[in-house]
Amino acid sequence: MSEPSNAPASHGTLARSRRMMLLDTSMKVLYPSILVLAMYFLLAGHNRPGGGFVGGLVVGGALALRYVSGGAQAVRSTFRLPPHLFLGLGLLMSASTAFVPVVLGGSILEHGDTTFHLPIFDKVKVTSALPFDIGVDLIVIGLILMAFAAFGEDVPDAPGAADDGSDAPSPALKIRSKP
Amino acid sequence: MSVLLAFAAAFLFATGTWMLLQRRLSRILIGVGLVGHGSNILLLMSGGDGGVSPIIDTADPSEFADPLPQALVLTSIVITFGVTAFLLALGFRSWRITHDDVVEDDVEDRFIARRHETDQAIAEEELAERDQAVEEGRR
Amino acid sequence: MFFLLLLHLVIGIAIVAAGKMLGRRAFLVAAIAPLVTLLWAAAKAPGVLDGDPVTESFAWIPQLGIDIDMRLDAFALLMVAVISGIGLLICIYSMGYFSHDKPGLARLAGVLVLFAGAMLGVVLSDQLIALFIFWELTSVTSYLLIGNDDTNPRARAASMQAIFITGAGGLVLLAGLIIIGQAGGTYRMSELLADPPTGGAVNAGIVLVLIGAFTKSAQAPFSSWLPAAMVAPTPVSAYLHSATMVKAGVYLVARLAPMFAMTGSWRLVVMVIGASTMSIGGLRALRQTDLKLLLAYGTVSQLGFMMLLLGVGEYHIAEAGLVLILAHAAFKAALFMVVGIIDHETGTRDITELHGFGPSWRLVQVVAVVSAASMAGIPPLFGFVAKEKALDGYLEHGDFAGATAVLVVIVLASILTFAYSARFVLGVFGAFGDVDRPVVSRTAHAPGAVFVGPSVVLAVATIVFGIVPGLLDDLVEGATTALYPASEPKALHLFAGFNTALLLSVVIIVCGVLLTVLRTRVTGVQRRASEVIRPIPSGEQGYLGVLRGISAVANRVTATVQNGSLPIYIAIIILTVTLVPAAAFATEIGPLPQWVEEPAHVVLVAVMVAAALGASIVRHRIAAALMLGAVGYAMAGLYVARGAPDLALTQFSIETLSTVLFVLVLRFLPRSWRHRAPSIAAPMRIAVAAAVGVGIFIFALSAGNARSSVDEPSMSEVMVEQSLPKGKGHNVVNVILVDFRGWDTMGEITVLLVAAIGAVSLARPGRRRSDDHAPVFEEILDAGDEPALPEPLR
Amino acid sequence: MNALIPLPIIVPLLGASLCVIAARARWIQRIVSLSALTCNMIVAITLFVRVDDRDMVVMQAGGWPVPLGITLAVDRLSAVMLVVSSLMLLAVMVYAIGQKAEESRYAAFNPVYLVLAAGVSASFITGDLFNLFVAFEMMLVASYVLLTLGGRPDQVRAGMSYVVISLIASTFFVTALAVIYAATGTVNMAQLAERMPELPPGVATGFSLLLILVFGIKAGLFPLFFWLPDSYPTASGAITAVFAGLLTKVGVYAIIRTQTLMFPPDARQGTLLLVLAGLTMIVGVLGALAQDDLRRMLSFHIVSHIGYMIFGLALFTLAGVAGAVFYVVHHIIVKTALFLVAGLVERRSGSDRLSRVGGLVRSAPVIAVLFALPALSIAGLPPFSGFVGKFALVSAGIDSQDWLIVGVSLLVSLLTVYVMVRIWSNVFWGEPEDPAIVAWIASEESRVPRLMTASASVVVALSVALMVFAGPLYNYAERTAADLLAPQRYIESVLGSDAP
Repeated sequence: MSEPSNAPASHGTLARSRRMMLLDTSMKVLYPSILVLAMYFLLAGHNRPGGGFVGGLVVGGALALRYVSGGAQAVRSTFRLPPHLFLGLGLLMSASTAFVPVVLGGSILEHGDTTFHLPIFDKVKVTSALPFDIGVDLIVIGLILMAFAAFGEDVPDAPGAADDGSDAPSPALKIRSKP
Repeated sequence: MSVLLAFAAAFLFATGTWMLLQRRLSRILIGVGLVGHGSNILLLMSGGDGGVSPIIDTADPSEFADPLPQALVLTSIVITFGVTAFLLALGFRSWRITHDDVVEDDVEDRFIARRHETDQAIAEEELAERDQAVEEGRR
Repeated sequence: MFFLLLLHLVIGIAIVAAGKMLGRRAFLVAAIAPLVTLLWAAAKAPGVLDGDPVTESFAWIPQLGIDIDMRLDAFALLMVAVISGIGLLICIYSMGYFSHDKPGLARLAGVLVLFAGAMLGVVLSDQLIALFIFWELTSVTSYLLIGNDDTNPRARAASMQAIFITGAGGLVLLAGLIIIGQAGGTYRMSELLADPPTGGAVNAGIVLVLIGAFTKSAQAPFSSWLPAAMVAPTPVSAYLHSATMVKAGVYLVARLAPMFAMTGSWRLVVMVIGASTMSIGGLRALRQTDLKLLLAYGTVSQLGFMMLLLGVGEYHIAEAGLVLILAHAAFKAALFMVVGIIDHETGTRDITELHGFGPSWRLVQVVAVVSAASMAGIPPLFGFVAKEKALDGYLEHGDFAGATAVLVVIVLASILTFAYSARFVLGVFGAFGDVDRPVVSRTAHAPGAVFVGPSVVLAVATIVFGIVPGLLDDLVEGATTALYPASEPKALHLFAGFNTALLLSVVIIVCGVLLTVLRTRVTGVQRRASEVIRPIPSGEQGYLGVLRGISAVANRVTATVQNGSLPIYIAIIILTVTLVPAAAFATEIGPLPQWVEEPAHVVLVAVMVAAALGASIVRHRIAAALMLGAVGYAMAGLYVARGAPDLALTQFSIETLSTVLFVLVLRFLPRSWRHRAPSIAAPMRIAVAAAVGVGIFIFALSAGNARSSVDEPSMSEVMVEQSLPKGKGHNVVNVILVDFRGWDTMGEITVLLVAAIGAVSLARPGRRRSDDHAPVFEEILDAGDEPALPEPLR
Repeated sequence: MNALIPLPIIVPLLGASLCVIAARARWIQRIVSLSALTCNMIVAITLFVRVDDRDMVVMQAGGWPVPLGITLAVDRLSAVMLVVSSLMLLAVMVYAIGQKAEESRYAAFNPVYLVLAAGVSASFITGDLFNLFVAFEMMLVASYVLLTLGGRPDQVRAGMSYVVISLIASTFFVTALAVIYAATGTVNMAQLAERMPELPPGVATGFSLLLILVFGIKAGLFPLFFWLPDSYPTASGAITAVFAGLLTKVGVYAIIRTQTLMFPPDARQGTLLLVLAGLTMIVGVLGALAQDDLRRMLSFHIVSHIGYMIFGLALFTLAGVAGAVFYVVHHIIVKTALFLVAGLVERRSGSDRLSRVGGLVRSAPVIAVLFALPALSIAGLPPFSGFVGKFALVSAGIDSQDWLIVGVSLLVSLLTVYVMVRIWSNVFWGEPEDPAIVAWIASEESRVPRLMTASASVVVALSVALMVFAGPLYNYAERTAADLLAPQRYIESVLGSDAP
């Protein structure tokens, strides 16, 4: 995992940066274990409490931790994919799962399952709910990544009149100044 | 279903309403959150009395809490979360524009209200002209 | 008949579309439509006059009873002759009137043709709703024609007035027609005539129909739009506002009178309104100095006259009305044409500015004299024939209540008619002209043949039909029989012997001459009288008052209701949505359920209540957000206590994440709330909040108690049963989410996706591409080439 | 054939996901959106033909029989709504591309627009009350984003009101679902229809009122509509058009569907609906009269006409409901056309303030014609479809002897004519005095892109086609009303004929 390059802490006092280092180290342990937990929730959801939403939200919690330790940049660089792809692929996955049975002549979102015989796990039952749930999971992760992208950055520009002008959509659109 | 929970829902609705009637988006947002919690309690209560977790083979199905409202509440929570995130973005944008999060009155509506107060209707000009014509016609 | 309507539509649209290309020739193209109609009517005339009407039908919306049934009977034929005959002349006349190509000329010509088509539709429809459709189309086209000179604010105002008044009348008419149609079981006039409906609703319906007809035919007190419409170009005034459209109301009354004259208050209403219109119009005409306005008020008066003849439901009298329609079309159109010629050549039509026309104007003056004399009822002209017939009708057949009074009014108003006709003639000859004023009449060059020709044709017709009225016997008798199948119409005569009617005519003429000779004194009396009646609002002022009232009410209501304040909107909405249903629920509230399900709930609810109270009281944003978080965690606890671990997990994670997001955003905002005047005072807010709380409490209790009255099991019972066998999962909630009700989840994740995209594009729009991991939605991809609109100046 | 039912939802969603993935490639987004919306249109028309020809079609999502799964059902009402909405969505999409505004600038437009399309279709298709909530949310969240795309100050302000009030409406929808499930143990509409009569009358009435008011917020009923005219006009032409045309009508649809299907005749709120309808009509049209801004006028005007639709429904007679259905269809098309043309007006004349613009009949005759046709129609002038709708409603009202509402609707009709005449007289007649406007109109920049004019013309042509085909359409509306007033067939189709 990358070091917190532009985290606010790096400019802080020694004690504070040590504290951050501590957090950083603990993150190294915590972070993967949270991801494993998320994986568990995702896969076990059909039989135990959990599921795509919970899985995704737990990943979101992990991201929140990373945000605290490394700032927005750390959240951004967590995954290789840009966040909108999570959203797009997630919806594509869920929607396709829903759509494929229609193409095969069934009903939308029709349930299907198969049982694999794998060497170690012996029998693994996979239902159509799984890809659907993975899609859900991806979207939740995408949402959280996007949310951090939207609000997570440190104060962008000094508040001031220039702020609005600099990223106002364009001069092209009429600003309807009312009486 | 119990009086206590009904009261809790009603109370959340009441405090939420109080917050919704404020001018600040941040307070309104909190109001939305409270009212949302209130409606979720109602939804949860709609399945009757609580019970054990509805997970097959862990208990007798007759002791299960009604699972459907749970699923519905979950859906509603998640949707509210998404919309809240969007509203936050709106508040953020508002701050970038005005450095505040006051929900202002609609300017055009206020304009019409003022015009009403000063009694200057749009058609007044046209009417004045026609008035003159009438007077001439009466001569 | 449909081909005629279609022809008008096509020609009209083509002329408008051709725009400037045609120039003045647009009117030549326009003339094709009435010419074809005339030829067609001439071809059909023999059969129709033999009592064999031509019909065509088109089922448009049969379920609603809206069929476009067309029927050419003799009355329709008479109207078609007027519409197309005058229309043709007007087209030719317009070639002279619009001597220069003006912008908007094509619009005018095109819409004129469209109007002619609509007017044909009115008189050819045998079905009330079809008639109404064309009726409204004449209003719309009239609006466009009056406002054709759209840069003139007076034209715009006049067109608005016309469509407002006739539009209002149209809607009243529609209601009346529907009532009559429903009572009669059909909208076909030929069927209604055979079996007219009766009853209380019908009595109301016919009054509504009459009001509609009165607005269209400029009856008092709805006549104000007609003089105002004189701002339109003279060909339009001559065509629409004297010869055709204003007769639509009279036409409708004439059609319905045979069915309803004896029903309810029809006859009384018609007589009162017709008589007052006839006299008021005459009086006001006598005061005008503007020749066109004089004619306009004259038209109002004549329309009242026609109402009195055609509306009382007595065929002898109606026969006179039919003659009057023809006579009026001939002399009034000619007079308007004369005014247009004068206006066009001299630049004025004010009688105080006109005098001293040169000898080249003789022809015009002859037309004016002939036509005005016809209007005044001087033999041997067409107008005299009509008036004799009318007087005779009332004398011989006015055996219903009020007929004598009406006859008196007719005589008196006819004296006025004579007087204003004379005033017109004197005006044209320059009798009122102020000799000291600079005038152009002397130097005005004489109008060309095309310009004068149409009015000459009309004047000739006035003379011919005056001397030999028998030429029209077939048409008028046929039309009378078409209206009153059982009638035995009498032939027309210029001289019907020395009878009372003739005596009355002599009286009218003598009195009229007297009035004219003593005109300065009459003017004085009138001025004093007008001082007396000044406080009584005129129709014009009534219209303005209505308009002003609408504007004031609109502003007041909108300012009150739509006050722009979000808190007030929310308060109203939330109160309505809570209290209205709560009132219904409260009737079935039932007994209170158990107080507490589980002791743990008490603690959780206590935390919830405390945190909610805290969130609504603290003045620190982040603290408030954390309090909200606390409510959320208490909710998660409640979910655990009620056996909902999935929910608890979700609630817990979401609450954490939302609190983080809240804090992330709120950190930019000022720490606490500064005071700002609230839209709603605190006590009101508390009251609203409390009311909502009570409402929700009632919802919960009564809904919970109602469960016992439904026998069927909850839908979730099957879900629990089928979770493992069909959904292949132990966790019922998850099976519901991804399998049984996966479709909900599908929608739900879509909501998340959109919210995520929206949040990013809203929070930081306009940033340039920074790195690959930045969400692309915050960029403006393509600067776009939408041009900048000018900044509003207000 | 049943397999077609979910397509109007799932196809736009697949399209939306592709549009998100291809966020940077505008041309891919456009191809995807246009093909998804075209596909929707084809599917909708096919369903329409089939449903009218034979019988309503039902699909249980996931193949789960009723109490387990979610019912998707297309009957005549759904089918016609699907057809009209898919036509409008496609036309407006083309217009948006032509406009070169939001669509060109923001990657979010295409996917969000597709989700809006999916949400609208889902609302019409679903036979499950909770799923209706989800469908509403899809549509609403998409509308939030579209409304605020660009983040201009006025959009943010309007967006806040709009989002907050919609959220409140959604919360009350959830509350309604909660109490309905608590009392009946189901959220399937067909099952609800069976169970409602068993409830104590006060409770059933309460549910009926609650649903009317919750949907009334979205539909824009008095006194719940205030947010509408404040928010709609702030978006750009294309977006306002689709909002004005479709979103409120989804609320109206929901009211019609739930009131006719779920509630027994004695729980129906005819009188209350009539009162609301009358007030909505009057206050809406008065609001329109008080405005000086073209799109605000038209927005208030939407409210006024929602009243007409509710008026028809409130009679609960064949003629009344048929009139309401006809009016809904008419209003979607004609109102969309008007807003699209209003966009053209604004582009061409540089402003949409009545007091500033003028003379367009000379500078832009084509726009004038494009405006005149739907304006005549909305004003209820014959022979346009607005007249047919008004006629149907007024005769239904007279038939039911509800004189007051007939009078109100005629009065409002007159005021509508007045509103349209005022617009015409100020925008198309006269001359602009403002030099900035004059200069703008003379400038090359004010040329309206062809694609905008073309798509607006298509919608205007559709509104004229409504007049030509008013007979068959009204027939269809009458059949629809017959279905709606005899909900037993719907219930049987969903639950199977063995249902009690």
